[in-house]
Amino acid sequence: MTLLFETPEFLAQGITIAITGYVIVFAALVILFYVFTAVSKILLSRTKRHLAREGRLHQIKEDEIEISGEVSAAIAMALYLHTLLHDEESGKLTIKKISKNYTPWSSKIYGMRNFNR
Amino acid sequence: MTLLFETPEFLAQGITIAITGYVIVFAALVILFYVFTAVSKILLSRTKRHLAREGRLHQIKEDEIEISGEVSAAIAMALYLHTLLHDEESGKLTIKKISKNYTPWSSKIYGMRNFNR
Amino acid sequence: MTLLFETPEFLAQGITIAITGYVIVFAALVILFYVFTAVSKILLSRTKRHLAREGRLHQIKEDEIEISGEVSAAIAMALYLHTLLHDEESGKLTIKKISKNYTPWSSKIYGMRNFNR
Amino acid sequence: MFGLKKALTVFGIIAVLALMNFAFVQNGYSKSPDGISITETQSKTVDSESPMEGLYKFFSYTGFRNARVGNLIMIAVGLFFIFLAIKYDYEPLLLIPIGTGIIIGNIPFFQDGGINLQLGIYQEGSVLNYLYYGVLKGIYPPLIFLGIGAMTDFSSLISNPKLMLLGAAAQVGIFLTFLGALFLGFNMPEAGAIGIIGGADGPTAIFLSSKLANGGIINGLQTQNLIGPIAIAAYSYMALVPVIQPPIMRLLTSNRERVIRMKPPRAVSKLEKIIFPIVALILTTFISPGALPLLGMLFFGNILKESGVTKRLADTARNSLIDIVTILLGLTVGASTQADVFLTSQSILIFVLGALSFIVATAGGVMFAKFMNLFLTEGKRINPLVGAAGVSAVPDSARVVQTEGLKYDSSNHLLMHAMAPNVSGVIGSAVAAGIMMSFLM
Amino acid sequence: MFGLKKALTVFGIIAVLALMNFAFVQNGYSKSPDGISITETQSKTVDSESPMEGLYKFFSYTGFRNARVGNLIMIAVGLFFIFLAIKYDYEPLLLIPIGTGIIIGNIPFFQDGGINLQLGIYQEGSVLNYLYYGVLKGIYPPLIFLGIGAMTDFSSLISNPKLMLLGAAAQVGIFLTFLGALFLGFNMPEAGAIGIIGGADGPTAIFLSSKLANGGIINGLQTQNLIGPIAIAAYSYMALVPVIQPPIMRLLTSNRERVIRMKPPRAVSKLEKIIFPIVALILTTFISPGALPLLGMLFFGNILKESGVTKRLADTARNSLIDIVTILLGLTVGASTQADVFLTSQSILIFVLGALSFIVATAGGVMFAKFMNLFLTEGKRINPLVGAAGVSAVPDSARVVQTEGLKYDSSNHLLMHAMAPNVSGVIGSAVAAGIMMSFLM
Amino acid sequence: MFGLKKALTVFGIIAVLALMNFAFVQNGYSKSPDGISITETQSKTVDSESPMEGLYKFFSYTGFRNARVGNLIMIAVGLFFIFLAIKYDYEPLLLIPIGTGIIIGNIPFFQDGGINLQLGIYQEGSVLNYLYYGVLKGIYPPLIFLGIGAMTDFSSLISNPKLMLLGAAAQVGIFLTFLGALFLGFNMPEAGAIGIIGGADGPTAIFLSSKLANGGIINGLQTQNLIGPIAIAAYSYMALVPVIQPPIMRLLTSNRERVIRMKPPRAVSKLEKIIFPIVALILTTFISPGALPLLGMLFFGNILKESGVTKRLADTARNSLIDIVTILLGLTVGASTQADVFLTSQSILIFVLGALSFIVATAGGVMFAKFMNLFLTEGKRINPLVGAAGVSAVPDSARVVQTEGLKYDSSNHLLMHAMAPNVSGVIGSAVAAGIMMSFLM
Ligand code: NA
Ligand code: NA
Ligand code: NA
Repeated sequence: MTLLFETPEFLAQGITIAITGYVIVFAALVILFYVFTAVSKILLSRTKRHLAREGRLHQIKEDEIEISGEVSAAIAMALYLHTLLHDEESGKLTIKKISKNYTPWSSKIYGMRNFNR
Repeated sequence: MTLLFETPEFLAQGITIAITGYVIVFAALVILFYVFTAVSKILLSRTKRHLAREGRLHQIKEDEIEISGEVSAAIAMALYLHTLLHDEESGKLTIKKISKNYTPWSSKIYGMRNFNR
Repeated sequence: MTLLFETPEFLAQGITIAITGYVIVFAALVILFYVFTAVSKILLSRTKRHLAREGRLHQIKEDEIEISGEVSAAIAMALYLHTLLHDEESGKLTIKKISKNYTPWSSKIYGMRNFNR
Repeated sequence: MFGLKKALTVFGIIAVLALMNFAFVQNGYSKSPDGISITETQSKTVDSESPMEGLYKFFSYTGFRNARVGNLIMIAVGLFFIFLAIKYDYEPLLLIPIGTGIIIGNIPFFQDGGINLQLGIYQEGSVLNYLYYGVLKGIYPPLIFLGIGAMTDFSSLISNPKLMLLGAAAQVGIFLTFLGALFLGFNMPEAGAIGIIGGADGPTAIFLSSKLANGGIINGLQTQNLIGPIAIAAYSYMALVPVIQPPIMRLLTSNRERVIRMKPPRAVSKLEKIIFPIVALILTTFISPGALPLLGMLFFGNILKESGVTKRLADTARNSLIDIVTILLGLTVGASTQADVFLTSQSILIFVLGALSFIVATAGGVMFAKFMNLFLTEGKRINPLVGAAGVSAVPDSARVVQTEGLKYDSSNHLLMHAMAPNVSGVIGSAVAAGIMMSFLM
Repeated sequence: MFGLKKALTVFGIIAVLALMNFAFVQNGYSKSPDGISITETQSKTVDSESPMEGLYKFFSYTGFRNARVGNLIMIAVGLFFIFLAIKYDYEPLLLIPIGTGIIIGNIPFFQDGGINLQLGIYQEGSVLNYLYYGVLKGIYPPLIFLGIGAMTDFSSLISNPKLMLLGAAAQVGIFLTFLGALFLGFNMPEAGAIGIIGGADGPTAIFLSSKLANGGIINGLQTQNLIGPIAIAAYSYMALVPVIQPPIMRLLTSNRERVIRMKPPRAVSKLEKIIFPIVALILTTFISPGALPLLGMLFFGNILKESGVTKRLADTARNSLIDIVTILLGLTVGASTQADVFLTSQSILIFVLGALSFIVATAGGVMFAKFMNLFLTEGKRINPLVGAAGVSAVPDSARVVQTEGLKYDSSNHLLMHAMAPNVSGVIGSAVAAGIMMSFLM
Repeated sequence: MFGLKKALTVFGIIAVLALMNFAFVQNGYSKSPDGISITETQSKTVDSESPMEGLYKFFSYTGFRNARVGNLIMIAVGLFFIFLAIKYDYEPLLLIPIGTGIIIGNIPFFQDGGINLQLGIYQEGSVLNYLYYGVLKGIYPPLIFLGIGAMTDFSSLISNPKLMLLGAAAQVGIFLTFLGALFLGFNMPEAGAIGIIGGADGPTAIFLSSKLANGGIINGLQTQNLIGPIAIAAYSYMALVPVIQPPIMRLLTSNRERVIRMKPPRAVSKLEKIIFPIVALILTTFISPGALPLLGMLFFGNILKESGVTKRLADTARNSLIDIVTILLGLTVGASTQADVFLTSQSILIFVLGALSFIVATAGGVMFAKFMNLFLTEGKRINPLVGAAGVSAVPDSARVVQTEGLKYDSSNHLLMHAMAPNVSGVIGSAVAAGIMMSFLM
């Protein structure tokens, strides 16, 4: 194969591998994309059929299902900002744990100065 | 040994092993049964002697000691039924833990959608 | 080397190792002592300079910094005595954890008698 | 945005790809010439190779190309295990790792021409192979027993030690299955390992089979590696205890027997609970030293729990430690069912024997309870349903007893009583495993 | 009590000691004669040895005597890693263990004359050497992926699967770097391992380099052990993602593109979340069986999390287990940078290639998002900034996207959308690693 | 239901069984002919064997048949350890696992005729043998040091660094014991390993003995495996610190000295606490590279703790990780005391030397404090009781100091001051271990 001018043999082989590889990575995720989109469709239609059989389909509009997504996004954002602010909190729990005390030399109280961390 | 008509040799040997084995398993648990019954007796009589020495034996009748068992059984049952009903509760604790956040790629906030599990 | 009367060769060698070794252990901790004292000095002077630049040096006297140590010691002592008294508390938490239930034979409720420990 | 039709098309394509493979490629001729040509392609430097050839070469490495029917069957089995665990809550802590392990172990990969890509559990250098050592060398089961010991409460057994005998009686399943396996043509060590399925105890089954049926030469006899089938059979039937046991229990008991009420167990002192694991450790292992790795660890764990001064160690043993080992054990036991190794007539025999052993064990426990009743006075009689718990399968069989008991008398709680034979069944089968090792190794 | 002057004196003395060593001892003559004399001293019984001689002998064992300039440089690097982690919070869970590992791995010790004091990571019998096995044999990375799986939420990806393609696009970094490495003279397997730096995924990089560039003979070619440089490069650039990515993102996008708003993701059902890891496991590993050790574990962990019946296993996998492995992995990867092995021109090349690969990967993701927009209708367009998250580096690159997005529209939260390419980037690079293994092993 | 008489009868029977064994079986003739006949029975197919013969054969495998007096003695020792731990709360986290390990390691099993049932800790293929590798290869101790580092607070030491010297002074116990061991006929490496008992530090003792007295050839000298005796001696005396130290402390101090009050330690900044482990790691291992495995891990753990950004790693290191290792270490160290290996005159010598070393170390610490006081002004004097904490045995010896101090002045809390020599004693003995390795390996 002579993609580039005078490519050395090993580089030619490398280019083949690179192109093939990239195509396959795409293939893998494209197939996963199609399959999972299909799975979701099937699950959704099954749910709808189920609701329909129970005569409750009119109660839930497609929109509502999607709206719940928006709400969840909002909550996620709130959580995100919250954790950004309070990232250090976990440390407090740690202190208590340490007071559970252990040393391989002895198993009794240890680290009694942990409080001033 | 010819327990069965014309048993092949290896099966005869197998039967010996099986019988011996079963007897030994029984022996092990029978001995454990006797020994532990004895241990319990000794501990109980020691406790009684101890109480007697302190002159409090009359206060506790044998029945009472056994009754406490009944109570404990009742509590156990309650607990049992309770856990059957509320088996999923532990999940809630998990969510909090996850928010302790970690990824090997990065150590900051992650999994901020855990709330809609 | 003949430190002791007629010491056998291996013992003489041993004595050398022992003396050298002890000296080095001391050396290690002495160096650590000097270095860390120096590090502390540097950090402290940096802090002071920092405070001075912000014009707040007069607010904090050297004494106060040291007093905080005394306070911390007092708290430590309190904690120490407290843990001595309440060492068993951790056990209570354990019980709850166990009710999270698991056996390799089965994953459901188990150990429902844990309450009477 | 995306039609259902399209989705089905995609599935169709994948199905066609898979079928093509089976139709054209796998018929005899493919294996060797194809395999060799790939190897040659690699070892010599190819002077011109187009991306299309590269794609083809890659295709020969994919699962689509290397799948055998067996792999697909096993993957279906794995999916079924996961389904059972999620849908019916059957032993999820084991069936989920094992089920996923079965899938992982049966993803097809290229291994023609002796090429080792270090993927399969039986390929040297693969991660699964390293993790599998814990199974193969019998290291995981004792660690699991350590954790079990740290979470087991022996009170019910201490308060009524005579119920221990039921745990002994049910071990008849082990020895009859052993004879059955011998009869069906397995050799001595293999038969011993298969017998232990009747112990209804996963770690014990894995431990004994890793010693007696690991593919090595045991006591002069060449054995097959039966760890996979034995473990899968043991765990499958343990998961199915709620299905297997009730009919047998009903068959062997009368209505009057099923409503026998038993005296509530007495309270047990802290000291008794400390002494029990120590005494039990020494006694049982003196009698059956072969049980040392299992019972030594079980009672060690229980000492950590009951001593009252090593709470943090007991805590770790029954949480992180046992979880880590359970994950690795389940995964590798599952993955060890690689189709070409697992799908044999032997495995089917083992499954048949396993089913029988569970039935025999249950019957053994129930019948022995009835036998004991012959010698016991009115108030002290044992409800024979409790005998079924002697198979171990902790705590599922005890719960089966409770459920069955409630069917005939809705206020007769048998659970507490069933716990005693339940845990002693564990001890019993570990002792039996020790005996098998003494005789057969 | 102690003057600053005194302190400086002490530092001075230490500095002089160190300098003396470099000046007098390390110039050519020292290595062999000195080394031999020590060995002789030890093996024959010395009949008179004064403490002063003992002290001198001891000095020859100290770090002061055995330090090379390289060790000091690497220790400085280790300190810098720790500094970055504490001061800027860059990937502290990795940079702290790696940084400390670098220091530990570069403490100089005596190893002349073939004497093995079992201290260095490359010395047989040392603790570090034992712990390093988990890296060398590729055991740690899959265990880390298990934990990651147990903490990853694939909802964002399930709710908008087309964003997955961005995770595929960004893997162009891997393949271009692979070509670059070939071009610079690395052989095939080495180049494959170096390429994976572009995957922006530490465990994957370590795993692949342990298979392809571990110092052994791979597919007939003698490779160098490049695990250390590759891992350090991968983690360094991952830590620097907030520095590397923004300029490229700005360069390749217009102001109008950067403010594109995307529809919030729909809610995802529990069932979808259970099915996803199972389907993804089977599909991706059928396509690229080489990814089995990584993706098998990743999705196994996710099944543990989403099945809802194995909470305690998922909990342990994402806490104790992953922490223990992270500690050991970080420490040993750090220590593997022992100066004499690490400070080579190769390492510098690897670092240069690594930087390029991150840039290419980011560009690949962004450009592909723009490409996809050509086919998408108004409301469904993708904000091309989101493409940058396809490199993985979870979740830092997703956060970079969020931060950049907010700069141009302070109410446009892109984080949720960026998570999808982010996790699919992980899948993509694991698939790529599997492909490399298929082609190059 | 069951008489006390009956119980005693049962015990009687067991006792008789055991005695019979000792009386009839163990006298010379039994070992070989009996052993061989069993082997023969197994290897050839027996054509008729009655269950009674089977029972007899089984009996020959039981502990009753194979017990030696030594096993019973050691089991009694194990029980005593457990008793001490539960009753007096002496080091329960170590004495419970070690005590149970001693019992497990001394359950007698059949091993005549070269038959390996894979039960004993010294038998290849047994679980205990696999777990023992962590001791034998010196892997467990550094992991324990990692956990210790993650739970140790060096504040007291930072705030008053001169107290560090007391931790150095107490190491005199190590070197004098080393000389004593040499004098008693142990060879160089063995004597070094025995000396370390004086360090009052279990993991260090196990680590050094695994390097210097592991049964291999060290520096041209054949050593014995003394890991068991050394570890047991070290832990026994550490448990007995509250008994051993007070008399010596009283003997060497005057009433006036015992009531010296010390200035409360100053508060320590976060930055100092971060810098300390880094500086200490580099300095101490430059001076004694042999201490790298221990001190590297200790300070690594401390960096995880103090950096403030790796809380979850520090948490795991000081909880699950150290617990798991403690369980395995204790169990296997205990089990390594198998009677035939352990009950030798050597072990007794080691115990005698160990006792002396603790006494010498305590005296060394106290005397050095008095020596330092000669150079210190009134307000800065050290209470010499604090010197006793230099032996390490963290934190028991610090608590002994506190308790003793309170006896003479009920408001003089010495605990905070004693922590400094206490932890520096750990550093000191690790440095000493490193020196021993440099000189003797
Ligand atoms: Na059983
Ligand atoms: Na990636
Ligand atoms: Na010490």
